[in-house]
Amino acid sequence: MAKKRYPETKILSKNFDKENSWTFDVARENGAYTMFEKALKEMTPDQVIEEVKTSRLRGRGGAGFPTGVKWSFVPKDVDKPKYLALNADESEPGTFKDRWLMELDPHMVLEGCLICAYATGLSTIYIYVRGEYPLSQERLWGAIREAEEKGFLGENIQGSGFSCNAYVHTGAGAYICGEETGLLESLEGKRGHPRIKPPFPAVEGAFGCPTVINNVETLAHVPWIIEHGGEAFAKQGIAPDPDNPRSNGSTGTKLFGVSGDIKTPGCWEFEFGITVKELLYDYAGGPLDGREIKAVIPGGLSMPVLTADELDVPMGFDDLVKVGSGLGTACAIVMDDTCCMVEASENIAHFFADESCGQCTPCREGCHWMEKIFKKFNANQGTRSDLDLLEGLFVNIEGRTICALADAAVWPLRSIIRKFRHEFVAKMTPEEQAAEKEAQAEKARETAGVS
Amino acid sequence: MAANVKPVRREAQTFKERLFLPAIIKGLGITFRRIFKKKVTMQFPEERWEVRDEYRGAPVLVKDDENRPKCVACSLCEYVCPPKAIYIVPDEIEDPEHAHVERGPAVFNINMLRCIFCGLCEEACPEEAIFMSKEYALWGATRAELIHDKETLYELGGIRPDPIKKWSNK
Amino acid sequence: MSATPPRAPAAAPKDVEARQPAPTPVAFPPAALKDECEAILSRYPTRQAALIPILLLAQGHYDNWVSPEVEAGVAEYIGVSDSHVRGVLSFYSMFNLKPAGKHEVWVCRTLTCWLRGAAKLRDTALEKAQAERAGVVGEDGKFLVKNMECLGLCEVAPAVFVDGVAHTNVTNEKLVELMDACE
Amino acid sequence: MPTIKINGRDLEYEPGETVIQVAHRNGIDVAHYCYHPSMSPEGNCRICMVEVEGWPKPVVSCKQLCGENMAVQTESELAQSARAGTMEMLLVNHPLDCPICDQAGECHLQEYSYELGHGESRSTTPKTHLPKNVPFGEEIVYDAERCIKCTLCVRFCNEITKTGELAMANRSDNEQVVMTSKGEFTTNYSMNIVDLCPVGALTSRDFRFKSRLWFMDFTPSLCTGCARGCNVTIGGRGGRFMRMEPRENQDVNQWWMCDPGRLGYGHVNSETRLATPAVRDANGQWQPATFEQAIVAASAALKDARESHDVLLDGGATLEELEAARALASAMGGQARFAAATGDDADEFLIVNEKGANAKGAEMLGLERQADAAPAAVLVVERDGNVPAALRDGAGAVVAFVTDATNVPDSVRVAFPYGSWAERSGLLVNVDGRVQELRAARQVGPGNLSPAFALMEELTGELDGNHVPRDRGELVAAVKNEKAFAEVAFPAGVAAGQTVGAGS
Repeated sequence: MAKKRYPETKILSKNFDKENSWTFDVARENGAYTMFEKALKEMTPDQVIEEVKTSRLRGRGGAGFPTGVKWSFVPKDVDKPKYLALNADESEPGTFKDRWLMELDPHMVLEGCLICAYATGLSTIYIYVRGEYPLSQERLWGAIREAEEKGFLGENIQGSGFSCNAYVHTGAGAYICGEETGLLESLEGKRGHPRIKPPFPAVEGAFGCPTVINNVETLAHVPWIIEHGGEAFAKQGIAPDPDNPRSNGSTGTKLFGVSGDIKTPGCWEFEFGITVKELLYDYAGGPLDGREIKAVIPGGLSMPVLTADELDVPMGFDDLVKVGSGLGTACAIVMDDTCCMVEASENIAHFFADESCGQCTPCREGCHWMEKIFKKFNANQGTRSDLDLLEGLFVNIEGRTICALADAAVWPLRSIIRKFRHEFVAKMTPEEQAAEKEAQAEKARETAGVS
Repeated sequence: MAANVKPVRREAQTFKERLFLPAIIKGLGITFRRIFKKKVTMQFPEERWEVRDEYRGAPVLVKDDENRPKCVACSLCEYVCPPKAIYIVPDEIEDPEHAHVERGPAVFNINMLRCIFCGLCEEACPEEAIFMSKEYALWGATRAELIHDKETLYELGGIRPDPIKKWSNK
Repeated sequence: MSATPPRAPAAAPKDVEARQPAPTPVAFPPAALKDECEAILSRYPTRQAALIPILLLAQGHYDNWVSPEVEAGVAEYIGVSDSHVRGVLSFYSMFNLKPAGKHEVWVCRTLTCWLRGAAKLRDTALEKAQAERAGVVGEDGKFLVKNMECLGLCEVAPAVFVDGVAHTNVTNEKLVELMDACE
Repeated sequence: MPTIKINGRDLEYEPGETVIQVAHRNGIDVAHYCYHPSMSPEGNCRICMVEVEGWPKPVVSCKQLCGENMAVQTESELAQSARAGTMEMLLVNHPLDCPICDQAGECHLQEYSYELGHGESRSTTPKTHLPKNVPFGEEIVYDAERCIKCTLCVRFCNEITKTGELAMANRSDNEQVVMTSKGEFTTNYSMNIVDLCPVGALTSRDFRFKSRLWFMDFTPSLCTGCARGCNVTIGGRGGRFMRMEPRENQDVNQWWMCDPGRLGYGHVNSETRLATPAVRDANGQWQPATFEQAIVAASAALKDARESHDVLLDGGATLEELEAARALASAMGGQARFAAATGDDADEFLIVNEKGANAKGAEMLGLERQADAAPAAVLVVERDGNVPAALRDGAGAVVAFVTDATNVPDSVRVAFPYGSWAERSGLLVNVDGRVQELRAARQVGPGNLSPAFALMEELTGELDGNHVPRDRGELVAAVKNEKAFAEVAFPAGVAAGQTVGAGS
């Protein structure tokens, strides 16, 4: 069967392979800030928001909330200042797409921010970049200075009366600051403890003022939407399910990344709809020589794993949910047959235990407890009751906390245990292995007897 | 009341009974038979009675196999003691490196004149620190001597190894 | 009156354990950082918001760690309690609360890098640094090896930062070279 | 008013109220650790989760605002399993050291664990270890292993005292509370965090290891450290004052009390407490006497008194005592006066400069405040601080009501044992003119003390044949008839005929 390559698109990534793409001159040559000028001169803020709503652009940070709707929540007539907190704390493991954007096309990011600032009537942009991205910080600062010089930032931009300042705020190493309210707390100079919502940040965010929080990639889409219109954007990718009125579809393009046990890891831009398999085999080069793909986490570390048989699914918000996983950040981590899933579980659990902010009881205590149990398995001391216990813990942790970190810890681990139970059994004590074998046989007999 | 009084008529003794001799001989018979059987009396205090495991003698305090007092002065025995024979003053342990917990008894008295050997203290103890020993011969020349203080209780109790190391991994 | 005999007075409260004397705050900001600190402060509506960027600056200025003296100095400067500053410092993994050695090596340990052999890298780094475990400065005080969660360099895993500079597709040999190059 | 349905009951709420507030106000118990009505809700302990019908996840009731058409279930299967799940998590790393923990007996972790916990732990892995016995200032000890990170103490220092000494540090299950490097609280209210702590993580150095709670007897009473009249609960055992904790009263002290007040009980446990009346014999030596003998001796001594016919009381004397003292003074032909110290440590929170706990009451009764030494025949003094020594010694008193057997002025012929504030019952008027009841704590003090007002009434009767000694109820009635008290509300329950006395 001749393979049909899913075509690459170049919207966000159009400047990636240009020399010095991060400088103002190169970016301007390729149209940077023209759409901001267009919005500023030809459109009202409401028209911008309407256009973004029409595009059905969904947040690219993982949760997939419709961006236009988020902007429309920002109150119009308040005395307080309003802020944009650009979430560039890309700490989701396996995810590096925002880094590419910030390093290779910071002006596009900044333009998106400015359009958002204009649309929501805010005047201060904080770009919260994680401390581990020194180059991104440097290039964003560079872009801000250049934009200021050329009059695209600062007071009375382009004579329109609209003023806006942008600053890079440096994080200092905490996964939880990628959670929007954790990010706000961190921005205010506190520990990154997520807040309970409501109040939502759009109403009461940073410093008690209305705050828009968007992912880097989300806002990078906005200039294109202004240029070509929301309709054009909505035509790309996967249209909403006509049978489901609440479905938003997965419109537009997206940067997809692949890392892990794969031949050519990297980042490509496609319209939504490429299957995981196409992504892994046609673009990422397939498994390393002599190995086979065993499991894939489709988006970051926080989503349930897909086994090798489940890869024929389109990368889209709703499509992946249908097969029991999720799009997340759309940066897949691939594990091949040399990877022990029990050890991988310990690694994953350690990540979440380490990064739990310590605020809510179930996450603070539970994540570490899970890690300890996986450690026990890796010391070949596991028991069947430990697996039952883990299932019990998942129930007690998931959905019982302020933010979604605990859920993110549960989802991959639960799916690994369910899909790779035999690997856990192989790491049990000999007595437990025998008991498991007996139980399986008993189950088989029962099933046979029933049928 | 007269209605409740029941006169008992005493039977007259028979001739054999009046002689008494047959009864004496019968009694001596038992005595002689016993001479050839094993003796049941003991030469106390040189000889001592072996009590059964479940015997409840004097309550004592024990130390663990590293010679550390086990009592943490939680005072549950004091609370549960029916005759209020136990008196404890808790305190912080001076040498936290050696001690396995931060709290222990400064004073631990059991008044053996009050103790009723019920064993509730042993049952209540969450630390396995107080036990009913097999010590049943308690004496003293004064009342004060029969109030066992901490030193006496540890001396009587000695070391009792315990497989459960509760405080090293609590 | 209860049956319990009146108690002897409880022992007088024990003296509070010999405590470290309160650190003397450094005069913050030092001349070299003054302009930058003020620039940072000017960006935010509250002084507290500048805490993390200023702490990062301070850490870079004072031998790559935040001593209690620096902590107290920054706290005074920002106008928050030093316990709040300690809370913040200990929350973020990039801060060092103990002397950090001359060079700092971050080894990513999260899934992608781990799949590509980060565990071995860490062992190599620790051996080279003569440190018993990650997060502890080696015997000669030269290296601090830290196990970091995802550094965001997954497509070029495994990744290592040496003194804040990213190195990608690192092999054992390359790591040894990198560490040898540190003076 | 809008209503919300909780457990099937329609309950009214003010907009902006949270579910837990409405539930608690209506007597529906919702377990909670990190919630305190005085502070901003944090929602981190996750034990107060309830089910809202139709919502997929349980929500924390301390942060969930009430809404019209919301139906909340606090005891549904989901709510119970959420609570039980949280309970298990709280105990994973919590040391089971209840035998050595001062909180045992009033520990919310114990209570809910008994209600929701498993009999046996499912955890087979080792616990995380954290620092223990960390001093927080001079008076508080912190144990990070017992801590459940509810952050109540941190929020107290940030929101109530606004001194910010405490903060959370580290993250994940290494999270713990740290103190400012100065190591001292700058607030006089630091020990409230010991009461706030729902577990035994923060313990008071003063009370540490002193007694298990179940041996103690608790009495609701008042603090007399200053004229604020903070409502407290006194815990006593075997004749000793063990500890004092604030009791909620929104009109006086809310939930709090100051550290000096809490620790100012030293004289109650003094080794030299006077336990029986004493009369000086011909050689000037003290001889114990019965109350009857002492009253006869005192009346004889008072009849002989030349220097003065006044009664001098300290500012902590109750209204009953003041009323009895007035009668006694008038029987002698003198007047009753009082003396009370004033400090300069008032703050904007609870502590006031007026140290006489009933100075206001004495003034309302028309007693003169005495600042300079002037002779008095009868002295009623609880602690030295209230009546300056110079004033007291210069009084040339012949009869004294004192708590301590030492330091009785030389001129005194008859000494009556006087209960400390913890052993006396009576009414006090606080600085705001509020009448509150002082109640004698059970199991505190030498016991067998006759109330001072009763003794003074006896003495008056002895001096003035026409005076019929009044009981407490009659004394209170007499106070109520005073003009100054016409508009004042008295606490309910102090009925005529009541003769609650001192001691236990």
